[in-house]
Amino acid sequence: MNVRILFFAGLREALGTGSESLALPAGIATVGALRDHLAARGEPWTALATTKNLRAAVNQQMLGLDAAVKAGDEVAFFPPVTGG
Amino acid sequence: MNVRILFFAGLREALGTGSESLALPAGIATVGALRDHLAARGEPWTALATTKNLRAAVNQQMLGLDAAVKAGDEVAFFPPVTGG
Amino acid sequence: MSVSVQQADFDAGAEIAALAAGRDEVGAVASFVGLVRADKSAAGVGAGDSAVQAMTLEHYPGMTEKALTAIVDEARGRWDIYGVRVIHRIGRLLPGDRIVFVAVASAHRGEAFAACEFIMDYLKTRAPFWKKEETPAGGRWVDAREGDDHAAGRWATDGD
Amino acid sequence: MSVSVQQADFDAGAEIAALAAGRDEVGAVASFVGLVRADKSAAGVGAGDSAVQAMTLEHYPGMTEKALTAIVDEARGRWDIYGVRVIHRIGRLLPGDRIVFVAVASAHRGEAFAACEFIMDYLKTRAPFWKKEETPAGGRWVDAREGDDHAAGRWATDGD
Repeated sequence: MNVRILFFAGLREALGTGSESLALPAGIATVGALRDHLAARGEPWTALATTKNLRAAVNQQMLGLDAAVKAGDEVAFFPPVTGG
Repeated sequence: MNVRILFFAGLREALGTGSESLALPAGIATVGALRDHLAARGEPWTALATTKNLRAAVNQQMLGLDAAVKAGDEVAFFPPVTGG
Repeated sequence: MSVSVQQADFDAGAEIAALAAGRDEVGAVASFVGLVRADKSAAGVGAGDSAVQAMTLEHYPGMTEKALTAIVDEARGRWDIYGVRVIHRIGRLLPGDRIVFVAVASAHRGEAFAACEFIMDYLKTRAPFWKKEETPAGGRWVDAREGDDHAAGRWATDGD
Repeated sequence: MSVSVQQADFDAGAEIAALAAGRDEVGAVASFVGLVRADKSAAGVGAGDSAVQAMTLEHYPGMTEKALTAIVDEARGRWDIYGVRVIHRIGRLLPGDRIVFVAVASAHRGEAFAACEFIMDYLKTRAPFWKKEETPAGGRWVDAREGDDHAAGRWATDGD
């Protein structure tokens, strides 16, 4: 089972994609580790490391970078929200 | 020139009148002294002394019982307000 | 006209829209509607026959508008707000009827909320309105709530 | 339905009335309307060409409704409130357009105001919406305001 990854707003534009599906690599067990794994792909993925105050959600709940990730999860990365 | 005196709400009902015009008696120079002067008339005017947290306005501005009163003023007595 | 004392009902949506209309620096409108409650007498009587059947609002004509305008002016001095609307109804009202409306327009929500709540708190303690309730047990004047003095006191500053 | 995410505009007056309709224990409805400002870019650029010509609101479908519902539930746990309505628009909006509506019905104004402001503060920091502005200088994503984190932080309790 893959991890579904979503990107929003300025991050989505910087990456040129809104979503991808990924077989969770061995050893990746947290949101932060997943972020680092993606950013290590080089440009434009480094935006995941440079976005100020990057936020993340796991299964549609906002959580910190230390939150656990497992196969089958939906993980989203985005800049701080600006609604309202 | 007389002082115009107004009464509102429960106090108006207790006194049986909403207003009167009065030649300011000699020696009456404050709202509190005017209140005492009226209350000294006996029933039902004692309501002016017994109304809890009696409020007063001079020339349509809420002021304390120590506020000055002079001929020509409009003085109002009423219970605490309950609008809104 | 930012302050009205009237028997007629009001349209909160139209009033809110009017505060922002044509003013594109307005980013926030905070507002409040007060209504006649029927479930329990505001006079604080806990007994059975305390349901409010109707309410009559008395006021001090002439002073009322001045007091409301003074409260609005004080809010304008304290916060950077662009528009204020205050409507207070008088006369006989029924449960569920609207009594009072306060709305404040500003660039940001913090100032709009603070000024709106400030105006309501001051209105409750400084504007000359009095409520008389009709209940199955008869008519009675509503007692002022101590909490209202406390709420207004929150806003006191050294300069007051 | 207490939470809506929609492209369509809303009628604040009708929403306020609906919260109180047929519930005569409601004595207070506090509400908030947020609008698109044009006078200066929310992105914080002070230069001349910063007037906002339009704004597009992106969101995270599925999570958005959950996040708003969680915020409303938290408000219901903190205050004794009878009804809540939250509407957030998405898509392209013009200066002066309404963006967001929050209204809270309660017996008394203190709880209605507090819960309404709480919901707005949490919405600003926890609901997945993002604004992109169109200006004469081009499109740009709005930066989050530090003040919004501060506003939401005010409500933190030991139990959080």
